[in-house]
Amino acid sequence: MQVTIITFGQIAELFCGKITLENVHDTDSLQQRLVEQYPALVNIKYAIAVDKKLVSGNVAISETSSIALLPPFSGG
Amino acid sequence: MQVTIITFGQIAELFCGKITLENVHDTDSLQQRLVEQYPALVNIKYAIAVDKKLVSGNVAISETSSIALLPPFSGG
Amino acid sequence: MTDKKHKNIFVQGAVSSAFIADSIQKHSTKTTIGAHSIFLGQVRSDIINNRKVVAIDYTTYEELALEKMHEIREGIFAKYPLTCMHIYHSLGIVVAGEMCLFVFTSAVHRKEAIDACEEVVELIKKELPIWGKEIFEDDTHQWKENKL
Amino acid sequence: MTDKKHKNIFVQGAVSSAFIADSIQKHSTKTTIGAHSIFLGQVRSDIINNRKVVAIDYTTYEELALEKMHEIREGIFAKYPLTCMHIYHSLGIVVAGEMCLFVFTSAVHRKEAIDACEEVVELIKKELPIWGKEIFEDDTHQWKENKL
Repeated sequence: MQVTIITFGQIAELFCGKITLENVHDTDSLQQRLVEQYPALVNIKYAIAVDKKLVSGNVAISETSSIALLPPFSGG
Repeated sequence: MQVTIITFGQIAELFCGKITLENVHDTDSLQQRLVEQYPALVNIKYAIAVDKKLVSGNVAISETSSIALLPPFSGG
Repeated sequence: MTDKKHKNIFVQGAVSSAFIADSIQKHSTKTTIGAHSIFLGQVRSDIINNRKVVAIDYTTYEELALEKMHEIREGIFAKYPLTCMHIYHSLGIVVAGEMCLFVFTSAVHRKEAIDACEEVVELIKKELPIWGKEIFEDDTHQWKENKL
Repeated sequence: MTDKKHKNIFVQGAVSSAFIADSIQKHSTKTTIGAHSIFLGQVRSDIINNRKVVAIDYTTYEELALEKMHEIREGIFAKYPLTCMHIYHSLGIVVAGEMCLFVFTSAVHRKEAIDACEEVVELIKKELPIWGKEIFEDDTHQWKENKL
């Protein structure tokens, strides 16, 4: 299964926008693929949002999931 | 010794401005005279300022002292 | 004691929103500031024994108030690393809905600005010799007393 | 989840002092209000490794931010008896000295307004997906990270 990931802040800058990954079924496998394909991410803290909700723990991902990588916030 | 006392807020309203008292040498005798001559003051809380400083305890008063009666504050 | 000239905090009548905007705007040149905290006191039209407050008439013992305010200011600047602090309090009539107190603290970081502002507001209410006469719509009045 | 339309908090560019004045002025008809607390975030021209910040460029994940802000708002209104609360955050370029955040709480008494304002500021910094890119005078940049 292929998923598309939207990115923000320094992660968006690093990858020039969207990332596409194969063989992703949950957030654990997502993180595994990211480490393999985007080693630069190792040095960046980020949170994962699925369907506009921040996730903690492992969460299932479907083809229609909206997935986002969020580097540390700096609003205000 | 005669002293003149300036008043504020509801105390000023009650006495139409300044009060003059005889035989006052310190803040204790001041309060004694006030109770005798202005019984309406019994129902009002107030602080005493001598020479633009709030006093606590008994403080000497001279003819040149500037004395003020201050009802509870309500600024802000 | 009053040899030194203290900064005046009193303004005649209400503190206007234009005045507040102007005070804020003036800080745009101070680019070390990261946070401003502002407190505004607004006159409420409370209903007290079926009478509605339409305005508060403020008076003060100005010499004592400015001396006290000077002490408060020194204490706050000693305690918090503020870039600046501005305080304005109304005298005379302020109608319900208008502003009677404007406290404005600025600092590099938010914590100092926020804490200093709150502390100054408490000290102003507690320690400044200012009296508010609440005027009702039927022209009667009562003297306000701060809850501390 | 985003069926319900959430109040927008984002404004393009800086929050102006005129805008703040206008917001304050609008409350003069709400005569049950006795206290307003305002927090303003201002862009600092920090010096970082000998480079001076001239502006911050803000971006957000808007759908998530507005959903989160909605939750924060509900939580604050459940916790504090506020009359009203207004929040504005900049997107895009805000130059040093300009305002990027405006939090405005109003209540009958000061304690609620002050406490709610402080809490909202903390939650905004911690929980809203907003990113600030600090732009230096030599056109290089770095990504800001909030200290919590």
